[in-house]
Amino acid sequence: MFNIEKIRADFPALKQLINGQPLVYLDSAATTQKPLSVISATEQFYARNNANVHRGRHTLSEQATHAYEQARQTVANYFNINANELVWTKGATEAINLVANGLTEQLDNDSTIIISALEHHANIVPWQQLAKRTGAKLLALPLQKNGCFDVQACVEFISQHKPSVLAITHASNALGNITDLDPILHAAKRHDAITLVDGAQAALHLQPNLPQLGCDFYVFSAHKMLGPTGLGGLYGRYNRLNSLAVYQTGGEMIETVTLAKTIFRQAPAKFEAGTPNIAAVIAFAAAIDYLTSLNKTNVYTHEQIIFNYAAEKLQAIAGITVYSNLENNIGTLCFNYKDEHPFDIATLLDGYGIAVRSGHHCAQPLMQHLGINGSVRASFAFYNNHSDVDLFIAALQNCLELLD
Amino acid sequence: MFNIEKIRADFPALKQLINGQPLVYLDSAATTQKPLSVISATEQFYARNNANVHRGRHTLSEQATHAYEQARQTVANYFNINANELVWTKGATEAINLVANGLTEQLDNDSTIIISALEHHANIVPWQQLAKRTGAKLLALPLQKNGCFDVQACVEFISQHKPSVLAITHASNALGNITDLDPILHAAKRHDAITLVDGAQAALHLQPNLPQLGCDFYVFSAHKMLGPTGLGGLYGRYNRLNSLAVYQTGGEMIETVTLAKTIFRQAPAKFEAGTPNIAAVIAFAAAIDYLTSLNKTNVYTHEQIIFNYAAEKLQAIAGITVYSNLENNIGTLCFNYKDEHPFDIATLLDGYGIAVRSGHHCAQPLMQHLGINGSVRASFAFYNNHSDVDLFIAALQNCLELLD
Amino acid sequence: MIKTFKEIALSLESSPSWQQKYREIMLLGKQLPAMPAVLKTSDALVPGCESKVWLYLDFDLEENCLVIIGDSDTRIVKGLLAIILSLYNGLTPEQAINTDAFAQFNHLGLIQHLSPSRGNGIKAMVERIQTMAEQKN
Amino acid sequence: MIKTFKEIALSLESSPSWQQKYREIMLLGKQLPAMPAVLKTSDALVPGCESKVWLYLDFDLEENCLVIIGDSDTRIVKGLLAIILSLYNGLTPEQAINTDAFAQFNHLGLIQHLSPSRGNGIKAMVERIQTMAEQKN
Ligand SMILES: Cc1ncc(COP(=O)(O)O)c(C=O)c1O
Ligand SMILES: Cc1ncc(COP(=O)(O)O)c(C=O)c1O
Repeated sequence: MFNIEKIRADFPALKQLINGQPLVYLDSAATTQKPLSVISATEQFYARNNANVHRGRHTLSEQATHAYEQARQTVANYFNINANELVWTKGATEAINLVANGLTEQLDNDSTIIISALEHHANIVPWQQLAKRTGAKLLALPLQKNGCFDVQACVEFISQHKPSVLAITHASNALGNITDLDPILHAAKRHDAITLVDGAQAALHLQPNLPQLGCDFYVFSAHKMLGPTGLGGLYGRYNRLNSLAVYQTGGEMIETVTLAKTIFRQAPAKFEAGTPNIAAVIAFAAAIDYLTSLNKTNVYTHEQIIFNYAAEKLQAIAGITVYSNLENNIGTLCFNYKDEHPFDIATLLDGYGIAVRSGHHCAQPLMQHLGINGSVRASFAFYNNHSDVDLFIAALQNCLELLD
Repeated sequence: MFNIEKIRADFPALKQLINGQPLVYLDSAATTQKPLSVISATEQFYARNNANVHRGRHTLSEQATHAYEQARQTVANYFNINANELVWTKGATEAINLVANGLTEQLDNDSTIIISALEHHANIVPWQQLAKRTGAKLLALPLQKNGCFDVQACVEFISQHKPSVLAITHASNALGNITDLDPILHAAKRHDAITLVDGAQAALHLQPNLPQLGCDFYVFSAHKMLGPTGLGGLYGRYNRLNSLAVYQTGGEMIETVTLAKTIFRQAPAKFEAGTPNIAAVIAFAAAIDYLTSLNKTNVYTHEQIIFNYAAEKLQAIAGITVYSNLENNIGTLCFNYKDEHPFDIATLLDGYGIAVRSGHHCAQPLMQHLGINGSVRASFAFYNNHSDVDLFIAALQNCLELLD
Repeated sequence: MIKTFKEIALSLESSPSWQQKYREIMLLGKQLPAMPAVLKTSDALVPGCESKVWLYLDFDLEENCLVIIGDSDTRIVKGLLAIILSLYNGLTPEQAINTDAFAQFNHLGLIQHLSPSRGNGIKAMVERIQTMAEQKN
Repeated sequence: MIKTFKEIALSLESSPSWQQKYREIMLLGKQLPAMPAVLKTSDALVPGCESKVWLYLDFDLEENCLVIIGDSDTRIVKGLLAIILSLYNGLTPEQAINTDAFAQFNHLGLIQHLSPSRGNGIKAMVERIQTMAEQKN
C-alpha cells in the first residue's frame, strides 16, 4: 500500500509554513525535496566516516571508499546497468558536456547531430558547441505545434539525415511530456547513430531500465531524484563510454604521469578527475534505497492520480491554457492565464505558500515554438497529495481574481 | 586565546575510536574534518530551505538564492576579492581544467607553458593537454634535489623562456613546502605571463590575500578547507577571467538560446552551467565563517607548534628520512623508514588508530625527482594537538619494531 | 494622476491584507504612463531579469534634476517601478543620494522585493539611479 | 619450508594480538620463494594497486592443477599473497572453485584485506584465480 501521509512525514521540508500558510511544493521538476534518510546519510558521513577515497590505507578512508563504491552499485542496480558503466558527474549538464566533448574526434563536417526544440538548454548548447568545433550540421526533429513529437515524421527525418549523434529528452522539463523513445531510438540505431537520452526529468518518475531502453548514453541529476545537489551521473554502454576522449584531467583518473606523458585509466575512472563528491554519492545511494523501498507501481499510480486530479481542476478554470500533453506525462503542468505574465501569477501564488516556477524553464526554443515568452509550471512528485492540489487551485483562483 | 580542546569538540569525527583506539587524524591534506556548523548548515538546508536557485519566484527559491549568493560574498571576503571574481567549480581539479581549457584560443605553437615537477597531477595533466591541443611547449621550473624551488634559478628560467602561462602550487601536497611565490610571480608578470596558483593545500593554512599575492588565477577545494565535498572555487582577476572561453554549457550560464545561436552571460555566470552545488556552497560559507571566527595568527601559531613538535620527534627516530622542508611548511611531514614500503607502515599505523597516507600522493613527477616510489605522509591541521603527535610517534615506533 | 510617494505609502499602509497591497501595487503600475517604444532599447533593458524591465535615465540640466522613465511587462514589477519613480523622479542629485529606497521599501513591508535574488531588477534599478545621481552631483 | 593453509591458520589463530598476526603474515611473505624476474611482466602486474603485486597463473595439464606464483613489493601484501597461494596452489580447477577465500579470510579475521577498497590487489587476485579455475574446469 502507498501511505502518502507516512511518506510525507519522511520529507521534513514539506512540513513548514510559507507566508503563514502550509507549503505546497510544486517545483519538483526544478529540484525534489529530500527524505530524512538522505539528510542523515550526509550528516553521518561528515560526522563519522569523513575521509578521502581510493588512496588511503587507513580505516576511515577504506570505509569511505567502500561506501562510495557500494553506492555506485546501488545506483547501477536502479538503472539495471553495470557499475563500471556509471560515471559520476556534478550533474546532468556536466554529463552531457562530457559526452559532447568526448565525441569531438569522432565527428567532422560531414556529420550530422540531431536534437530537438523540446530540449532543456543543457541538451542544446553543448551540441551547438560540438557542431561549431567539428563543422557538423545541427538539426532539430520535427515537433508538432503543441510541442509533441511527430514520431512518424521523426523516424523519417532520421532516415533522411542519417545522424552521427542523436540527443533527445526522455521527458520535457517544461511540459512533462514523455517521449515515445522506442521508434526514435530504433531509427537512430539503424543508422548507427550514437544516442544520448536526457533523463534529468524522467529518471525519478519512470525508473528506466536502460539496457532495455537501448540508448548509448543516459544522463541524470541526483538533486532531481531525492538526492543531494552537486551530483549527477552518466550511463554509457561500456565500449561507447570507454571510447570517449578524456574530459577533465588530474588526480584519480590517471595511471602514470611523467612531465612528458600521461597514461589514463579505463572508464569509468578516466572520466572522474579529482576528489569526487563523496558525501553526495553516499547520500544519493540512500535516496535510491528509499525510492526502491517504495513499490514502483504504487508510486507511479499515485503520481498519476494527483497529476490527473490537478490537470482536471486546472483545465476547468476559464482563461487557462495548458501546454502540457496530459496523456503521457511525468506530472508537470505548464500553463498560462489569458495574457497575464507568469511572473505575476507565480509571485502571487507564493503569497499563498504555493511554490511553482515561472519563466522559460531553460527551454527558450520550445517557448519560441509554442509562441509564448514563458509559462507557469506546477510540477508534482509522489510526495504531493490531494490537499496540495486543492490548495493550489484555490490559491490560483484567488490570484486570477486579483489580476482580473 | 586558542583553546584546542574546545576546538576539537567542534569536530565530531575526531571523537571516535578506530580499532579500539582514539582516532589520530593526520590526513588533513587529503581532506579536512568538518566542524558541526558545516554539518548542520547542510542539514538545515535540506530539511528547510531546499530549492533550486536563480529561477524561482517562490520563497524557498529566493531564500536559497539569497543564501547561495551571500555565500559567494563570504568566501570572496576570505580571499579579499570581489564576489564576481569567484567561480564555483566542483573542486580545484575542475578549476584548473576550466582555465586550461579556456586559454586554448590564446596560445599557439610559439607559446610556452611553465609548471613544475612539484605539482599535484591536477596541476600537470591539464597543462599537458593544453600543450598538446595548441602545440605550445611545456617546461618545468628548476627544482633543487630536495624538492625545494631554486628561486633565483626559477626567475632566470622564466626570463629566459618568457612563458605565456605559469602554473605553480602555493604549497606542495606531498611535502607541505610553501612556495616563495613573490619573486616567481613577479618574474612571470614582467613577461606578461598569465599566472595560476594552485591553492588546494595552502588556502586553509595561509588564508591568502589574493590581490596582494598578485596572481591572475587561484584555485581551491572546499573539502580541504573544512567544507563539503564536491565544491571548489576559481578566483580570476575579472578581465582575465571574463576573457576565458566558456567551459561547460547549459542552463544558468546563457542569456538567450535559439537553435541557431546562443549568447552567453558574463563571468562568473558564464562558467557556471547547470544547477550548482547549492547545499555545498551554503555549507562552505559556514566553514569559512568558522575559520574566520578563529584568530588567524593563533591558528597558524598552533599549527606550527604542533608541526614542529612532530617534526622534531620524527627526525629523532633512527632510520627515518624526512623529505619535507621544515622551514616553510603548512604542516605536512613526508617521510620513509629505511627501505620499508610506505604501504606497510601506513597499514600498521592504522592498527593503532593513526590515519596517515602512503603512496605517491598524486605527485609522481616529484617522487621521480626525489628518487623514491612513494612515502608516508602525516599532515596536520589546527585541530590536531600534542597528544596526537605523541600517539603517532609511539605507534610509529611500535610499527618500526614490527618491521625490523 | 501620478501619486506622490506619501500618497502611495498611505494607501499601502492602510491595506488590510497582502492581497490588497499587491492590488494597490498593480494599480500603481497601471497608472504609470507608457514608455515610448523608442526608449525601449537594449541598453535600457535591465539584464538578468525574468520579467522585462526597461529603465531610461536622463538628467535635466536646467532644472538640475533626474528624469526617470521606466516600464515592465509584468504588473507587479511595473508597480514597484512606479514606487521607485515616485521616490526619485525630479529629485536633484543631492536629494537622490539622500533618498534611501531600501529604508522606504522596508518601511512599506516590501523589502523582499529589493533582494537581488528576486530577479526582478528593482535593486539594479535603484543602483543605476544612485550611480547617476553620484555622477551628476 | 612453505606452510600449508592449516598451519597458517593455526599460527594466526594463536596470535595473541593484531601486531603478532601482522608479524606472522609478514613472516609468511618472507618465506615465499622469490618470483623469477622474467615472470614479472606488465601482464602479471595487478593494476590499480598502491603496492606492486604480480600474479603469474599457469595450468599443469598433466597434474590437472593450478600453478600460481606471486610477489609483491610490500611485506603485508606479500604475506597475504602467501596465504592465497597456500589456499589455491596445486588444486584442481574443481577444488579451486570449491575453495572460498572469502570465508577463509573471514575465519582468519582478515576479511577487511579482501575489500577492493584496500587497494592491495588481493581481491583481484582471487578473482583471477577463480576465473582460470572456471575456464579449465
Ligand atoms: C596541491 C593540490 N592541487 C590539486 C588538488 C586537487 O584537488 P581536488 O581533488 O579536490 O580537485 C589537490 C588535492 O588532492 C592538491 O593537494
Ligand atoms: C530535461 C533536463 N535536462 C537537463 C537539466 C539540467 O540538470 P542540472 O541543472 O541538474 O545539470 C534539467 C534540469 O534543470 C532538465 O530538466
